[in-house]
Amino acid sequence: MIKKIKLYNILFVAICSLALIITLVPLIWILAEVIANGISAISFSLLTNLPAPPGIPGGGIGNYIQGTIILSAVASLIGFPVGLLMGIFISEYREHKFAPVVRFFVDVFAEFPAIVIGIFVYVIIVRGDIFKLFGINALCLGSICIGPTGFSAIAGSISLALLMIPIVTKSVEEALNLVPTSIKEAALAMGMPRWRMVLTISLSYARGGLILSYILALSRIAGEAAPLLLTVLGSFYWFTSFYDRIGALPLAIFTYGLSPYEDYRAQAWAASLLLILVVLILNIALRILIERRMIR
Amino acid sequence: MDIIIDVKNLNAWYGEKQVLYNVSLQIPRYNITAIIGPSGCGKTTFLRCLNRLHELTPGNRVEGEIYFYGKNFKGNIYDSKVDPVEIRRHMGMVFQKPNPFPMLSVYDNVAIGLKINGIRDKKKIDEIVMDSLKKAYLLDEVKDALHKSGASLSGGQQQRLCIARAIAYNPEVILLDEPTSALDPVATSKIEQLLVELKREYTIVIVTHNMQQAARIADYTAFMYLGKLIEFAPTEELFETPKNELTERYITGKFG
Amino acid sequence: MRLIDEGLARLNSKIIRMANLSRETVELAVRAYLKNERLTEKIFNNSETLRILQDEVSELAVELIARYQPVASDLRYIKSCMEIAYGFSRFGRYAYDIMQVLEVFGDLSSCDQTKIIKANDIVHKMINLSIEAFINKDLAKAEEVDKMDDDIDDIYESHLSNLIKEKPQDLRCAVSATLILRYLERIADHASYIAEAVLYIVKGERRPRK
Amino acid sequence: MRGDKIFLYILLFISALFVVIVFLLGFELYRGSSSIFDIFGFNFILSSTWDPVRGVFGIAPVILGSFLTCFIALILAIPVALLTSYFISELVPSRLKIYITSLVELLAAVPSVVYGLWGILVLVPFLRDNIYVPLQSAFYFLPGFGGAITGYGILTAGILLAIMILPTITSITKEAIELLPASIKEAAIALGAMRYQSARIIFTHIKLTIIAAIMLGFARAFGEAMAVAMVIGGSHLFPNSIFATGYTLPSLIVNEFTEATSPLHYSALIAAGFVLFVIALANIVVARLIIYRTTRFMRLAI
Repeated sequence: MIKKIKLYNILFVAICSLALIITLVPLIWILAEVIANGISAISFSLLTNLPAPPGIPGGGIGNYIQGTIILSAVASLIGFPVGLLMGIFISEYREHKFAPVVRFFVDVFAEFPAIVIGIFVYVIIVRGDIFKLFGINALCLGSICIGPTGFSAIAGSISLALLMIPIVTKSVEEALNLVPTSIKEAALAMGMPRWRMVLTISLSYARGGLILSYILALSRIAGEAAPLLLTVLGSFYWFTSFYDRIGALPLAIFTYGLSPYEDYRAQAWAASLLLILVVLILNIALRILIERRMIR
Repeated sequence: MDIIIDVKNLNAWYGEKQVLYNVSLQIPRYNITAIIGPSGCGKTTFLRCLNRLHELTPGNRVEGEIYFYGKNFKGNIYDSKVDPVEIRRHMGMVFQKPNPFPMLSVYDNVAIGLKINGIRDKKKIDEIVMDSLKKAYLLDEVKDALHKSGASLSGGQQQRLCIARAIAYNPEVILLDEPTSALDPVATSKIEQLLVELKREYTIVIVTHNMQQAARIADYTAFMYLGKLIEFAPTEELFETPKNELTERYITGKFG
Repeated sequence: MRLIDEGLARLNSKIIRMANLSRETVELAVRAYLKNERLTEKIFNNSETLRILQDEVSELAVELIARYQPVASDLRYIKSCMEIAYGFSRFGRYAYDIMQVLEVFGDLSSCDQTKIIKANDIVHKMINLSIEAFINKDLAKAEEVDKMDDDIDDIYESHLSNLIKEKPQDLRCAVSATLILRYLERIADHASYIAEAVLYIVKGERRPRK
Repeated sequence: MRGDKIFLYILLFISALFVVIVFLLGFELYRGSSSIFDIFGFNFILSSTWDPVRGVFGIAPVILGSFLTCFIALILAIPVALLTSYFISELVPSRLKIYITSLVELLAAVPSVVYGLWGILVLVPFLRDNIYVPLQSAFYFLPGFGGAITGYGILTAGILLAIMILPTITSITKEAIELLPASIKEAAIALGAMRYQSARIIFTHIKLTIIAAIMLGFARAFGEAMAVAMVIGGSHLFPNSIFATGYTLPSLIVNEFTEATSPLHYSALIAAGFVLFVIALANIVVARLIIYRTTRFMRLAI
């Protein structure tokens, strides 16, 4: 009887370890394939040149790298401040009756399929339904008009920004929740207005956490393809304007991966390697920062 | 007696729970007033009502009047027209656990209070910071570490840094909430000396659970129990011949 | 039970020992005078013991203050114990002084003893009352002691003025009686101080000294 | 005082704007697809004809495909994820824990297109040659094992999704186990429970959280577009074998959006997005409410 239970026990631990192995095998497999195929394809000209038609040597993914940087940067410019302010609201003003509502919406929105956000931005920005909602074709302030953007870098950035907001909000909230009350009270007791306490004391105390939340959001949006497909569509050329289409690494991986040409597939591996490296480096940097307690 | 703070019928609630009942008390200027009592008696709440910090916690409530007769402010600080932020600038506060801003340097910890009070002149800031550190008996110990983090100091030094921070923007009253309860006897006695020194320029209100501390440094002592002010008297009187049976039992340790 | 209570109890028992010893010593001295008994050595020893006990009380009181930083009634009690112990040790000293008078003047049993007997009755009562007042923290008894102090003062003063008005026939009797009355008056004073200390212990009040 | 008010108003404005955008999202998706629902009504969901040229749209096979892939993914992922989470939180020495946890989190950080690329170039040929072909030759006589084998299809998509949602379910479950009061875990061990018995006790205590984790995993699989689009093959027919190609709602949108021919075709795709949105939303809201409830309960219990 006891022997049998012991046997079960060993068996159970073995099955558990097996489960962990099953979880980790795909990761290692994917990393191995990406690194092996990516490194053999990567070269300086690949990183700097424009794409070439299949079969013609010397084609590159330079414009995709540029596009991803531009899209991420613009998305960060919109998404991070908004997420930051909302994070401040639900953490520092948690007693406000509206705060739990916002927190719930953020939590739900964070889980929305990215493609849904892509469709939404397509409908209201690319196609411009937001303007039709108000019965106009475009919003004009003096000589500057904002109308339906068509497939464009700006629409792509907005969709990435929307993806970014809940991630930033949640992690900013967590970071601000770690600011000790005693520190905040010290600031208030010396006659600091609350807004100033939040902006100088809380934010600077939690600055590590804020960097963390930004890195987290950035590594998430840098690899996002679905909403971009519906809002920027992709391009084979360098960036020209925010109202034009733009290339992006995830889009290139998608289209190249589906193509039958060997050299396009190789470039898709190279693009994947770049993305994975970015994600990996950001992740590792984070972990080191956390370990060294540079981030609270 | 020259009164700086006149508390009249102060009631305070912590959520639904009333923690102060009709406390009336007159705090004399340029004196050390100690507030003693068992934990949970409302002494910390009372202190936090003096600079309107209590009401900041959601759900908390205060009723009653506190008249403050300062140089630039005279009147009821709970008047609806009064901005609590301004009141707090007339009062410095030092907390139970030393809480210097860990992300700021020793220097900036003191300077930040000046900046929020609109002092921009670098030289003047420099002067006041050094002066405050000196007044807090800290300058000699930290003059080589002014640009290290405020959290790098020892516990006693941190608390003196907090005192320097509290006096830098020249408040008239310094409120201290059990400032030495986390410190060893040597650090404690330094801070006690410092407080006695400081009462020449500031009015000091200190909450302490250490009766001997009150006996050592305070000019006036208030005993609170279950949210009520039981007795308020010159310190030697309160400790030698308390009028109230509860005070007697508490200070002689015959409680409970 | 607080830590300090054990120390206070020790202090209390020392004081009570002193109270009994000093009362006995005063009684012995007066008896020796009235009955011409030779008790010098015994009284001297008692007086020494009282002095040593007073030192012990002081030391214990200082120790308690250093150890427990007593406040309020504890502080008043300890402070008063030191005063009371001094009073009791004075009782012993005056009893010895009365013995010294006998040593110098020899047998005095033939002198007129009525005044001294009268004064001694009062002093005896005062000593007893002050001891009881201390033991029971009895303010009524302390008050009585204070009033009786006036009676003793009256006896002493009338004795002095009589002495000046009507020239005494027997100088030996007159001088010795004056001295002994004087010592009894001092003892009464200290008894009233003890009673006063009781008032201070209980109420924290001091009666203005006369 | 005034600064505080202005600051709060700014925060409130931004937050309110966000809430409005969330509502707007639902509303615009509905409005963008209203022409489809006007024309086809519920037939859009119930019909299996998808013919952009004739302008007839029905997504019944697509919805079925969505549920099928997710079902396969959950069947494969749940046991592995639960055992992994138990292993990580209870059996791994704490020194190693942080590294293994990081690895699992890294699995979640890999972009989904990279999963797709790996799926199409590595997983598809691997499954076709090593699993599907032998499987068919062994069971060719059974119904559901016939048809052409391309390696693409609903089963492959399900397997890929299983890999992708493993970290989601694992990390939520792991957190719940770690939040569980030590008293409960110790009680199980004190009772003399062996490992597998204590695991059962632990899992019964957090079953609500596990359900929420599964729902969130489902929502993630249900909304995954790129990876699935790359390996599912693309077909508007009901599957006739386990090797059949198909569509899920997101992969349909991704594949046809760039090539949509008419406004109605766009509307049909947006309508598919709206259906996806409604199903995902219901899932997420329920899962969230469960998580709020259980974590509050857990925190109280500690």
